[in-house]
This record gives sequence, C-alpha cells and structure tokens, in this order.
Amino acid sequence: MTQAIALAAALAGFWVLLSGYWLPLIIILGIASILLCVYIAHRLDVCDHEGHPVHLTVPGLWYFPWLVKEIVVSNITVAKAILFGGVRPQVLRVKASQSDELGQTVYANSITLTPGTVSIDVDNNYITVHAIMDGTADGLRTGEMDQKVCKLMGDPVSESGSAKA
Amino acid sequence: MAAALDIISWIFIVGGIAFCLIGGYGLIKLKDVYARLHAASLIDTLGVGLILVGLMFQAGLTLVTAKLALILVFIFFTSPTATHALARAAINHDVLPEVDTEDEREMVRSTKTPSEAAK
Amino acid sequence: MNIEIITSDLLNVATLVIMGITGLAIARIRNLFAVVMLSGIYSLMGATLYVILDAVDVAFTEAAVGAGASTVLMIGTLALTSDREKATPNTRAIKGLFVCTLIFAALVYGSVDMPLYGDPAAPIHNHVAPRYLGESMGEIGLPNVVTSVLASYRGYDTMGETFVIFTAAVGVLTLIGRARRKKGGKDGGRGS
Amino acid sequence: MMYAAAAAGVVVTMLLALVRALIGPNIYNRILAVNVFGTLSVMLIAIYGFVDDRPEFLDLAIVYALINFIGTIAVTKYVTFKDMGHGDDGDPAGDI
Repeated sequence: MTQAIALAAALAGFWVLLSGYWLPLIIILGIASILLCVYIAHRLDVCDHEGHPVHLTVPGLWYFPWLVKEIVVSNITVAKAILFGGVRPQVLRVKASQSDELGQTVYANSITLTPGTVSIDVDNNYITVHAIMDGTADGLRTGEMDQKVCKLMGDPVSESGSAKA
Repeated sequence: MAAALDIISWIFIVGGIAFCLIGGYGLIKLKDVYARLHAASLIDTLGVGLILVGLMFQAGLTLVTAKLALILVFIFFTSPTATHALARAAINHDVLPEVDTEDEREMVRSTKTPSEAAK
Repeated sequence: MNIEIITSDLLNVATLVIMGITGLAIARIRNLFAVVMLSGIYSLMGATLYVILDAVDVAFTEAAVGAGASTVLMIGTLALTSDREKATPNTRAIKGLFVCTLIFAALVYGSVDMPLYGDPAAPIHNHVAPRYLGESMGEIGLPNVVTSVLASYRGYDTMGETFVIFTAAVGVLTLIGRARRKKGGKDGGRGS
Repeated sequence: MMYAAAAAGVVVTMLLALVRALIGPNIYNRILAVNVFGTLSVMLIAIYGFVDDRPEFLDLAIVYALINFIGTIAVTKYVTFKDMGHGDDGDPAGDI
C-alpha cells in the first residue's frame, strides 16, 4: 500500500512537472490517468517492494553521493586510459553478499554505471565483471562497493575481502 | 553572482563535452565491443551528467531545472540496464571479450544462459 | 544576423549531413541488420531536424514510431527472413536512379512556388490557423493547440486514424507472434 | 556562443558514433553506437532548447530518453532470444 501511494505521488509529481497548468479540466484528466496507471501497476503486481523501493530513500541519501564520487573518479581514470593508453581488458568474479535479488541488482547496476566496469552476469551470489583496466578492477576486488550496497540494503556487512579470481 | 554562475555552468558544460568527445574517440579506438561499452558509459555518465548540470545552472531554480534533473535520473537509471542487456546479448551469441588468460575466457563461457549454450 | 540563427542554421546543416551520410550508407551496405540500425539513427536525426524546424508534434511521432517501434518491427522481420541483401543487377539501379532523379526534379519544381519559410502572408497562416491559435483555449479548454486540433476540431478524423493504426499494430503482432509460437500452444516465456 | 560550442561538441561525438555504426563490425557494436547516438540526440535537443531560448523542448528530450532505453532493450532482447517475449519453454534466460 505504501508503494502504491508512493507511485501515485511520483506520477503526480511527474504530471505537474510536465504540464505546469492548474485548470480544473487538466487536473481531473491528470488524476484519472494517475489512478489508471496505479491500478494497472497493481494488477501487474509490479507495485511491490522490488518494483518501487521506497524504503531505500533515506539510506540512498548516503549511498548516491558516494556513488557519484566513484563515477567521477573512474570516469577520469578511464578517460586517461583511452587517451594515453593503459587499456588491459580483463574479466573477474566478485562476490555479491547482499541477501536478496534487489540488493544484488543494485550492486550490479552500480558496477555497470561506474565506467571501466560492466557486470555481464549475476549468478549464485557472484557477479562476473568485465573491467577495462587494472585500476578500475582493483576497486572492485577490495569489495568496498559490495559493503556499501550491503549497508544501503540494511544487510549485515561482512568484513572479509570479497574477491575471487 | 550571475557571472559566477555563468562561469561555473560553462566549466561543467565544457567538461561534459570533453568527456563526450573522449568517449566518442574511445568508441573508435578501442579494440572490442566490451571495451567500447566502457567508452559509451563515459558518455552516458559524466558526459551527459556534466552537460545537464551545466544547463541547470543556466536555467536557475525553475521548472526547466526540474526537467533536466528528470532526464539525468532517467539516463542514470536506464543506461546500466541497457549496457548489461547488450553485454549479455553479445556473450550469448559467442562474441567473447579479448582477455589475457584462458581462466578468464572459461569464466565468460560459463556465464552463457543454458538454452543458448545447448545450441 | 545573431548567434542563435547562425547556430540553428549550422545545426540544420549538420543534421542534414549526418542524415545524408546515413542514407548513402543504408543504400550501400548489404548487411540488413546494419541497415536497420542505421535507419534508427536516420530517424533520430530526422526527429532532431523536426525539432529544429519547430514541428515538435511530428518530432514526437518520428521518435516514437521511426526510431522506436519500426526498428523493433524490422528486426523482427529480419529474424523471420535473412539478414543479407541479394545483389540487384546494375541495369535496375540505373533505372531507379532515373526515376528518383525525375521525382526529385519534380519536387524541387513544386517547391519553387511555395511561400517562404515563416512568411506571415502564406495561405496556411490565413485560413483556420488564426482561429485555432486565438480561440481554441476558450472553445476547448486545452492549453496545447495541437492537442485541441487533433482531439477536438478533427476528432473524428483522429479516431479513424487511431483505429487504422491499432488494426495495423494488431495485425503485425499477430503475424510475428504466431510464427514464433511453440508447438505446445502455451507460451512458457515470462513476457517482456 | 557557448551553446553553439556545446552543440558542435555533441555533433562531433555523434559523427564518431556514426562511424562506429558504419564500420560495425558486428550487430552489437552497431546497437551500442545507436544507443550512444540516441543519448546524444537527447543532449542535442536539450542544448537546442537553450540555443533557441525555449527550454520547453525538454519534454521531447525526456520522451527521447525513454524511447531510446525501450528501443535498446527491445532490440537486445530480440537479438538475444530471437523472439518477442515468448521465451523457450520455461527458459530461465528470459529475465533481461
């Protein structure tokens, strides 16, 4: 139910953002389409804690700035590698110690969003990653991002290093 | 104040353009499709991000800034999914990344989905 | 001339150049997957050009149908057929070139009579357009003029168009869906 | 002036992506190039809105961003499974 309300609120915000009008006719049309969308989402069963993770909003405030910092740093690393050489493609497998699929998806997407690493497969709590050079791969081998995502999801953080291969 | 905002916004936009161009150069220069994925993600993250933030500084606190932020959020959430889907599609069709060791090649092969591997 | 106009003009030229390169490549490349991908690029560029020419509603349609839906449909078609183009004999190419040149010349001849771009005295700006622009807000109550023209002034027309497009979409989906269905009858996939 | 420079940078990057789409060599390179090209079109339209001082074109840019994503996913899905949504029977791979 929380998720449905959050979805409706997000859709309402989107509507206001795109229209910017406050005429009665337009507002009624807007409310009707929002209700229709929420109903369809409910019928499709996508309105759950995976499809609309509102519970991550507050922890996300800590996670996203860190992720943006990572993205900036690895952008510069990869840009240097493209311009001045140093490209050494490699494949590695890292442990995803999150307890559920949502956490692993967040982790895999964070890996892909960071330039220099692309997650190419998620299987049995391990993520196969293609990295373009040593610098970006080493960042994953230490398992720092893994633990950050665990913290975001509220999972217990394991202290052991998480790299394999 | 306005001049300072202007300068900041131009620094962002020029930075974004620089990352776009480097990413585009990487698309041409790098050796295989997996390496090029990284060049493309240069464009998708900082290239787009810096340009949009620069435009936000130009627009000030208006509806336009909110829309730019919305585009930024969309691209940030969708681009990793698209990249991952592309990598998966390539691997399932036996386009394997150029890597140094046989170990790594085996690791890639083992990620193929069962139905495709059986064919 | 101010900088905005020069920039717009240069963007016009740049988009046209990219579209030209893409078009030539589409004509020359034999790999049909590549052709489909390039036609996606062509549509995106065309849509950008429509934005620059101020035809925002057409740009919406071009982006959604040209770059989105038709790419997917063409890839679907390729999966049912082959992705190599058969070589055509050269004589036909010359005939085709002749026909294309003729049509091109006729179109250019036709465009000589057209009013200048943005000319306020052009007939199209003096018929129903002033009424749409001036009174549609009071008559219909929608802030977007294009929407009130499509959905209200020409409502029946639009309804007919929508039926035609819907029927076409259903037809295409039926064709693609049936040909790929497994013998078991029920599809085990999870849907997209 | 700077908007013009920004637009020029985006157009040059578009040309680079177009070259990648032209030389291939395989379908994945081309899909990647088209994806990048779509992202760049979004940027070009956003910048053009500022050039022309009518940022309401951003609505269009939002729609492009979404279409580009859906298009890429649909094409990769199709190339992977040669099949629109109907996976093989109980195919565990249908989850992209």
